[in-house]
Amino acid sequence: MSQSYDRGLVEDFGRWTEFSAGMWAWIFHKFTGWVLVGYLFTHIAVLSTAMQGSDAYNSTIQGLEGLLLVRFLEVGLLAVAVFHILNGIRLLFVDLGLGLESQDRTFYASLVVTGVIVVASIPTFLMGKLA
Amino acid sequence: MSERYSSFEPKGTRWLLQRLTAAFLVIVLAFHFMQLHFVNHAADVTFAGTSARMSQPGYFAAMVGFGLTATFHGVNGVYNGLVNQGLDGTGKRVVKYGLIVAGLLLSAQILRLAFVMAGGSIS
Amino acid sequence: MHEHDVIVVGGGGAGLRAAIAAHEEGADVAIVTKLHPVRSHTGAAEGGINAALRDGDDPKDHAYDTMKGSDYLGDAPAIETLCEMSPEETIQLEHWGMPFSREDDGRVSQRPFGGLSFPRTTYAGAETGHHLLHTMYEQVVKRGITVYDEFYVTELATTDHPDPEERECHGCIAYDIKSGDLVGFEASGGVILATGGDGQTFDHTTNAVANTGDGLAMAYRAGVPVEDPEFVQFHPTTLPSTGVLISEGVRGEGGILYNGDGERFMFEHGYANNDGELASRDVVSRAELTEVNEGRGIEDEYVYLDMRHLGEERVVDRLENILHLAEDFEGVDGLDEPMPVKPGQHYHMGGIETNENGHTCIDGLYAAGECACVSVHGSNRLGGNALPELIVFGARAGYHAAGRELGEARIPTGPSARTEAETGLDTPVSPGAIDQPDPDAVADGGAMTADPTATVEHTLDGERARVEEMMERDGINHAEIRSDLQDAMTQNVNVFREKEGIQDALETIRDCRERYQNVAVADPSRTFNTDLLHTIETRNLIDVAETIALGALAREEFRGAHWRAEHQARDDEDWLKHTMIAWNDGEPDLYYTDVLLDGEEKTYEPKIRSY
Amino acid sequence: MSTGITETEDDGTETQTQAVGAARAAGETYTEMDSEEIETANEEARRRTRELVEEADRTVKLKVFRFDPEVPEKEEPRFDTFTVPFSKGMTVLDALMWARDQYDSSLTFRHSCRQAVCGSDALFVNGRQRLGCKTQVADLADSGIPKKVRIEPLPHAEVVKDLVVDMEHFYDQMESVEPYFQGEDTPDGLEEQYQSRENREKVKMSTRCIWCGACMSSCNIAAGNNDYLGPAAINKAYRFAMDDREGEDLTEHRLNIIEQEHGVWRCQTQFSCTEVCPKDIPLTEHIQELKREAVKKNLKFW
Ligand SMILES: Cc1cc2nc3c(=O)[nH]c(=O)nc-3n(C[C@H](O)[C@H](O)[C@H](O)COP(=O)(O)OP(=O)(O)OC[C@H]3O[C@@H](n4cnc5c(N)ncnc54)[C@H](O)[C@@H]3O)c2cc1C
Ligand code: HEM
Ligand code: SF4
Ligand code: F3S
Ligand code: FES
Repeated sequence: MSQSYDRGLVEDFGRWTEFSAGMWAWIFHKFTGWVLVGYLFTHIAVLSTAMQGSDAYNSTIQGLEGLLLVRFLEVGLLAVAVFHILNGIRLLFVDLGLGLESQDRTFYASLVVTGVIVVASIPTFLMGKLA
Repeated sequence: MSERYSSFEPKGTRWLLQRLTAAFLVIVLAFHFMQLHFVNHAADVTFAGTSARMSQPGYFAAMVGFGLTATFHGVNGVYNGLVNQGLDGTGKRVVKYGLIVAGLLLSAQILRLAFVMAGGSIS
Repeated sequence: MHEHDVIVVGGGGAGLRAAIAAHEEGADVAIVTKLHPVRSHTGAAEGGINAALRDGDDPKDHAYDTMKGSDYLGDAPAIETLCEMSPEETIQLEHWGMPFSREDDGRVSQRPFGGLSFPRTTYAGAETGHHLLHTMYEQVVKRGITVYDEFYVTELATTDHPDPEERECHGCIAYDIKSGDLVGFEASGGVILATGGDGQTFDHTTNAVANTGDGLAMAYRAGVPVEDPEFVQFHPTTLPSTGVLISEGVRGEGGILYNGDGERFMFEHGYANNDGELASRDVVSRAELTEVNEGRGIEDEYVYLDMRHLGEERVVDRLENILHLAEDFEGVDGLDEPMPVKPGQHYHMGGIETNENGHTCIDGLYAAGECACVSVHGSNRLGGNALPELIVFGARAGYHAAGRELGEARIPTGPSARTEAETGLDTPVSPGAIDQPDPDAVADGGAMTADPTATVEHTLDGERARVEEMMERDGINHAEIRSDLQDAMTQNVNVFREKEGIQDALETIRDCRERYQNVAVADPSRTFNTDLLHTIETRNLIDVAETIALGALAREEFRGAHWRAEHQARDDEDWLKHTMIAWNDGEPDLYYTDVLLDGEEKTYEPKIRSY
Repeated sequence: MSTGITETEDDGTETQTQAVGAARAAGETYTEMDSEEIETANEEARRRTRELVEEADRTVKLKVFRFDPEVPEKEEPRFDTFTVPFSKGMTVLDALMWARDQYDSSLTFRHSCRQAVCGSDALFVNGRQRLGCKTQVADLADSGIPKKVRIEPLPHAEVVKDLVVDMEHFYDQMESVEPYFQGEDTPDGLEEQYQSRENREKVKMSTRCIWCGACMSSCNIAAGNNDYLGPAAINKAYRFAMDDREGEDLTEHRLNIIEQEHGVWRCQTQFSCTEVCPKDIPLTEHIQELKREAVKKNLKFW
């Protein structure tokens, strides 16, 4: 509910420093979801160069992949996707009414597992020849 | 009360579909990542490779399904997210149709692209 | 000005039931309450509702138990009405969906309770009151009954005939807490007071902060006598810092009371050599206080209730709730350390004199619930008998105010029921008002006219002036007066009562009254001014405390909850009678009326009360 | 009419206080304090407060949100700090009451039962929704006494004054789910409706709600979307939907209510409601169960 005056420190969404696990999970899931849709649109746009012929496709992909920045962004994408998947699975369980008591622990687990997978994947993602 | 029954779409359907698509996406997205980053390195992707894969009916179906499901899941997710934040009235209607249009365009593009990738031609 | 057929003041168990009843009868009814209904203190009741529901039980047995429990100071017509109607009212709650605890066969459960000859206490977990309150509020929502919540009723609008029995009540004045406006409420059918208890007259109570006896004080000043005010029930095990009740269940399971020297004083100091901790409430309360007064208490304040020896398993299984209460409200882990407890005010048996239809001697003015005294509890209330009182007499008051024929009442009301005057009461100071009664209004807050609307408007003007004055002037804060009053009552008019102590209390009360003449409200705001509300409440507390002290001073015997150092026995010869105090336009008048021991079925012969 | 109450005078004779006010009977008239006396009395009260604080072994500092739209000095929201003597067992509500009675009688908050049943005093204490009366001051620190206790009104609600928020919206949501038993075939007279122990157990937790509004205040979705029914109202609907004493048609009707646009589907399983609920009601679990019930019901239609 919006305030008719400034309520000082108590903002509309409370204080982020005081968020609990479930709220963070919600924020992160939202954020990662939006990044993923955004990526889906750009991804299809990039791939659509295929319609101009195989050369255009090859050069675009390889041009992009040749950039270190893109490689790092891909790692980011992986992180985002992995978290969204893991937390998504967590949410599916919650929807089935399973493991509600450990909802905070499963959230932390999602974070940790995401971290591990991302770190383990970095070499693979950054490997390959750069232009 | 009657307005509750006037809709063909019970309110829970989209919620349910969001979960079902999510469950499907877990599988195909993981598969997709494995394919294009671990099995085949992203930097090595070429049109030839892509179209070789896309020519296999199973892979083709999986990828098209992946694309369309992701589109629904993503677009519906965005819409839900906004409604949850209290988006209402005109804004809500604009966003709804905007998202439907965007989703349909993206779906069409995915289908066309998949067709091209599988070696077809569209002109 | 708001107009309704029936105005119910208070949204606790009694008020809600009255409103539903009046609504059933087709009246346009509104509830005016200072707290939102679900915040009422009925929600705190734990134990249950007594109702003779089962084969082998009979309302007559319930009536007998109640009369015996009252130490023969209850009125038979009231007690019989209560016990006969309690089953149907209780089942009515069940039909409204109240989540009672259940037996294996799906019927509502009942459990044994102190002083009952049959396990007839119907309950819903350890939160019976909460469920009763919420179930009834739900029915109020269902019926679309108007609720003015957070409206504080400051005074009744009654006409000013010199004889209270000729007065009429046409409504009341309420302060809209959120906006700060004073508004008039006019009721064509009647005003039902259901304002609950007055535990705040003591500094240590199981009652809510909002239980300030407003209704009792308002009715008293309007001319209705206060009946048996000296009978106040004290519970022996309440937490010292908050007054939260620790159920008798702990002692029932084997909990032990220790003093500061680690002695099991109930036995070692011979208070109850047979029953020990399980002796009746008043005996245990007095024992605890004696220990503290004789320097064997802890921090000069409390004793210990220990349940550690029962073992974690048993405690968690049967007394889990108690662990939470001790932890949340006292910061004590009951499995690790003994719990501090001391006696606390719990229930006021006395109250606004009414007949079995909830009607007072003033036409159009009703009372029900803890603020009223139909006299079902006499000198001592049995556990589980207050909730049925709320629903039975709440309903009756509601029906009657809305015009249903309930038959002639058998209990007489008003000063005309006087059978004996008190002449020799030895008070150190005069009780009653300090101001000369308003020449325009004989009854305090009353008006010179018989026209309903004008009566309400006149009262409204008076209240406006009173509030304005408190808001505008400079003065002292009420909080200290309130706390001095509470201290004096707890010191001298609680479990132990001695003539001199009570006289001291009366002096302090007088002093509080004089200081109150100078109170002012420091908060200048009209928005949600709780400073103003608490200040008005304090005045009501002074009036109520005074009636309690006067009654306690007058009654020279030991009956039920009333113990007098100088008079250690029940005295049916001289004291089988109700104490009545009438405000008498500012000069309290104390007199007595007969106790009605003749019931429909039988006459109750006073017997020795022993269990 | 005899007044019945007499009074002992110094000379020992008793006089009836017939038609005379008390002090007058004793031969003296009561006089009001003049402004100087009042000032002295008030100064005296302040001195006693200072003494109490100085004498205390331990004190705790309350930082309390203040706001009053009507009073110029309080129009701008601010925090006031009150130093309160600490005693074992002291709750946040006790501390607030002390501060009000000793320092500033205009300090405004709702409270009544002091035992977590009336639901009046849900507050935002050190960044979390809690009942003032159910929160031990000592529990706000890892050990000993907390350095500061910051007390604010519930977030996501209009502040009326100081710690008092407008509850109307919460009540509206609660009352919009038809929160009353509607069983149709209630038996007559003293006949009861039977209910199994299991079924009562099933609804037990949901019936414990005290309408404090803590859950609603903690939910980000409710904060962003005023139409959302909120956890407490959904829990109320659950209480009836799951009660076997209401027939199947009614259960379906109840599911229709909670699966409206801004019903259960809005819940994003943030769990904060469940975490703050002072009555330990598993709100998220109840909401999730209703979502599944609603889906099941809709599948049946196809
Ligand atoms: C801890 C505890 C446990 C108990 N356990 C049991 C038990 O197990 N069994 C049993 O039978 N009894 C029990 N009792 C006693 C019983 O609960 C009470 O006597 C009863 O609930 C009182 O109900 P009521 O409706 O009269 O008043 P309340 O429920 O106190 O309601 C009073 C209403 O009046 C309103 N009000 C007050 N003043 C004003 C005003 N000036 N203007 C407007 N509105 C006003 C308030 O807002 C409130 O809504 C217990 C009591 C306590 C304290
Ligand atoms: C791979 C497995 C995936 C799983 C298990 C998954 C799971 C979920 C779930 C359960 C939700 C619903 C959250 C809720 O409503 O409470 C959700 C929301 C969402 N998902 Fe996914 N998802 C996956 C992949 C994707 C992909 C590929 C995209 C991108 C197109 C995406 C975009 C979104 C978006 C935008 C939201 C809405 C976020 C919001 O609430 O604002 N998801 N996801
Ligand atoms: S569900 Fe819990 S937090 Fe919400 S209002 Fe009820 S008691 Fe308070
Ligand atoms: S916090 Fe809100 S999002 Fe759902 S789980 Fe509770 S209602
Ligand atoms: S004062 Fe009643 S819940 Fe805290």
